[in-house]
Amino acid sequence: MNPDSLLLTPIFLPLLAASIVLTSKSFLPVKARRFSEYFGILIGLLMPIIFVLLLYPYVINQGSLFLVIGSYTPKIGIVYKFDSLSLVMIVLTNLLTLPAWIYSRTVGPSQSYFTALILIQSATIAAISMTNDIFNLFVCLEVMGLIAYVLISSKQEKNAVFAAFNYMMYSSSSMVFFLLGSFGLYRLTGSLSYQEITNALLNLSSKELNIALICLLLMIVPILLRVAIMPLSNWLVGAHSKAPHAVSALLSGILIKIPLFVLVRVFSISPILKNLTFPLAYIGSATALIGVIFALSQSDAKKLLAYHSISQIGYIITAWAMALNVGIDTTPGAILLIAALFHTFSHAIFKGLLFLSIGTATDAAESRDVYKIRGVNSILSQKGERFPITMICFLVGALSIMAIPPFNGFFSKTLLTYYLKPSINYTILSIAGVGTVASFIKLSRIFLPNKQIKEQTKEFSKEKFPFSIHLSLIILALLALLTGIFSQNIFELLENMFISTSKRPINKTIFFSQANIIKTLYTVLGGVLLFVIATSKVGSKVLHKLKGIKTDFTDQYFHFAITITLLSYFLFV
Amino acid sequence: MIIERVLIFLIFITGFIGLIGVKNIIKKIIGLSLLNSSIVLLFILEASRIGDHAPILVGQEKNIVDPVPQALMLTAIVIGVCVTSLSLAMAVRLYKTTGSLDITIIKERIENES
Amino acid sequence: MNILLLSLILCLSIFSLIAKDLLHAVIALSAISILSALLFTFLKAPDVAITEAAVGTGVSTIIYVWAIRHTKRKDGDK
Amino acid sequence: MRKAKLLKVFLTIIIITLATFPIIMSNVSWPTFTRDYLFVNALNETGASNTVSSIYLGYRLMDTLGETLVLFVAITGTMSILLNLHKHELESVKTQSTLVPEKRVKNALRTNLVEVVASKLGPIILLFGLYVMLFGHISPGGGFQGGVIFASAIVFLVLATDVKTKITNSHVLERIEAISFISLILITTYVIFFPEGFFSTIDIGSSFLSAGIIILLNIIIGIKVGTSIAVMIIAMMGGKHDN
Repeated sequence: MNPDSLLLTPIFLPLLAASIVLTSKSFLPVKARRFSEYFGILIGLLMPIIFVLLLYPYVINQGSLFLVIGSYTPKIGIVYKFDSLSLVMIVLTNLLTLPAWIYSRTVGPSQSYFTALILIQSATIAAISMTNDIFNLFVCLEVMGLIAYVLISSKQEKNAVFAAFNYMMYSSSSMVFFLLGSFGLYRLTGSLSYQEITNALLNLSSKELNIALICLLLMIVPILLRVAIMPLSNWLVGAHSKAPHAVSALLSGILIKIPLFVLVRVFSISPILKNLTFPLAYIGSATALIGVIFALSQSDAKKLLAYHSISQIGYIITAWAMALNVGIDTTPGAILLIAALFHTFSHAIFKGLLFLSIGTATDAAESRDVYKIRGVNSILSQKGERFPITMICFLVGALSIMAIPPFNGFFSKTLLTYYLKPSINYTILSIAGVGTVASFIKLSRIFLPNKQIKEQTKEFSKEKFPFSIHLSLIILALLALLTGIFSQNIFELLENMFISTSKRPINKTIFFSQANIIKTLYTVLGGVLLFVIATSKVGSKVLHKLKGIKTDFTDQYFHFAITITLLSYFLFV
Repeated sequence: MIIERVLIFLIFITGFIGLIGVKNIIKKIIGLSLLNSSIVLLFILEASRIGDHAPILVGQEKNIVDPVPQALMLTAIVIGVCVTSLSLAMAVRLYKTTGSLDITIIKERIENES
Repeated sequence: MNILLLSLILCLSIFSLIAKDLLHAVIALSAISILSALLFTFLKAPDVAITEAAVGTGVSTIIYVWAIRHTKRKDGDK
Repeated sequence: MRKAKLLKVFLTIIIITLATFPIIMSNVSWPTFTRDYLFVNALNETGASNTVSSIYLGYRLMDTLGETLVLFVAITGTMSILLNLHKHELESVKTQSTLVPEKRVKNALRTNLVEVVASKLGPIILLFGLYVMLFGHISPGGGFQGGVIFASAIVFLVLATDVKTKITNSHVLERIEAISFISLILITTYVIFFPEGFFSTIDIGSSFLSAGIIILLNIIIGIKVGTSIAVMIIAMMGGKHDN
């Protein structure tokens, strides 16, 4: 079979599925529409995984596959490049969109346009993970962004609409700078594909090269905005906490990390961009720490989770930046990149799990205040839940994010911090781990039994608890457990894909070493201690002050400008 | 040549000031449109410097202008309009539920209720 | 000629941001689109000119006017 | 507080100026390689004498597909907001501005002039839209532009009360849009997997069909864009629409 034609299936199958869903929406009766949506998900989300996995041997043997769309000359046509990174991204997206979609069936948004939009999103992510052309990247980023804005505001609640509006203005105005950057690069090099630009940059004079670097910077900062690195992350809290639960899981799980791995390609354009990676690693660790501190101060359950997304993305950025700093062709760099990818994968699973279970709990309790909700289990059993699946799934997610074995979070965090060990980043990330434990102890209190409610309701209600919620939660919890247990195998699989046989490290990573177990114990103890401090009088005063910090629309642009200044300082000086 | 670039730069900055300095959300959207159209103007203006003829191959005039930026800008214009329409719909929705177009007042009213 | 059109566009864009009446601002914006379309024809870009005229002056003005009808015209403090 | 804010705005603008000024003012000569390549090869490789069309629908077809998706997503979002526009609406901001025929009588600003002009001009603009759509490969224009003109013609026909045709019914328009979307995806897939095209093998000898697949793409994109924009504007004018 010709691999080139397989390469485009993850783009065109979801699009075809989306168009089938839409056509059936305007032609068929309601029941048939439902059927067509299941069919669309089957061929749009699951079939591409199979086709992409068929490409696995080619990736192992050849490294990467190139395709010029329409077989034109690569100087003018759009070049697509499929490598192991694209493979991982596509499988990750399609696999993890599924539970969120299942969850949305009963809780909403359940209209057929929602199905069509997430199918288009999957196609866009496939395109974005393969494209090697800056303008195509621009278009794909805009499609991804617009889908995110529409999904966030899909329930038309005013705070969700406001969050979506804020995100939209911020992100689409930064994309204008991306366009300006691509203008500068086209004018200097006469080409839009990464390969041609890299070649052309070698022949520029130093003054022209400086302009080209500014252009690249103006392209990198908008992508970093989508990743929500710390000074640029104001939009995330509103957008991810106000969106419908299924959408929050999608956004936090997948959408904020895809641009980061796209940046791996952008950074390969010029070797000088390597200057940026070291400061970015520090910014990443700072993001992890500050995100956790803010998370600890929140009282809104979903806002707390949104701050945790920022914090976890900080972990990933640190590993990613150090990988680029060492060079992804070398063995330590590749292992760091694998660690970042593995943590992305496990974060997508457990954050999806947390958002969905907390969403179920807060919906049932009709409040989002961590201090007020108590006894979620009895409330849920009133709604017809016989067995506390929601609580168990929440605990799986919480233990996973706290990095406690045998769940996947432990393995990915251990792997990630293991290779950072001598640097100061390791210390900062360990402190952030302590904060994570503390804030999740705070969040878990909503499941504590409440005596008042328990006495009121002895009689079981006849209501049936929606099956799709349980199904999606169980899928994610099983994934969290299985990827934890088989982490060694997954790690080896990724090693096969990213490191050539000759360079593979001989000694294997040991997860259950004495030091790791002791570190986990210390982290948990520290977390409990921190929680006690945070609930004391002084602690709660400080946290209350932190919660009071507000940023408005204009401040975001100030942060944008500061980031540009900071990064250009590190780039040129 | 320099004057044209300065003028486009001034349009760009005007749009940016409109985006961050004005409180009315519809004016913010107007600022975003201005930003977008300044980039479109810049692209087309610079690309037209290398030729005297439109990029339609009817005669044998060799010095046509560069067609690639024009094709790119078609896409950029359409994306700009899509963003405008969606954000205007959101602005109307915000006005209907909060009764104001001022971004700080909207934020206050939303935060007070929740 | 280019300079004249560009300075007109600049004036109109400043006007559209300081106008107290939002409808005036939108009309200025649509005039900017028309002038840009004119400029594009001078710059040998007829395709972009047609798009700008159809999209910028047509569709986006309709949406702006719709939005203003559903909100309010005056950009005052309230 | 206010001063600090002004200072922030000022600093932001200064930094943005410093970052963008060198790019806008750079005096490097524009690269000519692509221009020269396209001048020689574009007509042979894609069959369209309008080079912009040959890039838009040939060399960079993926961008165009992405653009169509952007338009689709934006219109979906706008429509979903439009349908729930009056949900939880504040009492103080209610407006009654619709252009539905039943309510037009009450609207004082509306004159007969609009109806007369719109009903006469509508068909002519429709024809012009079709022209721009069909001749996109040899003259300025193309599917998207033609589609937008097409949409404005439909809006004119909606505005004119006495013209009631199927083309102004948003249900019919939605069905056309869905069919054109699915055929757009199928044709793009075909073009990308079989870049030779299927019109290019037939030698008709006229300049009209010389571009083969580009004409087909222009028509489909035109219909898709035209119908979706028309549906959105009809909904904005207050026409009935259910999901």
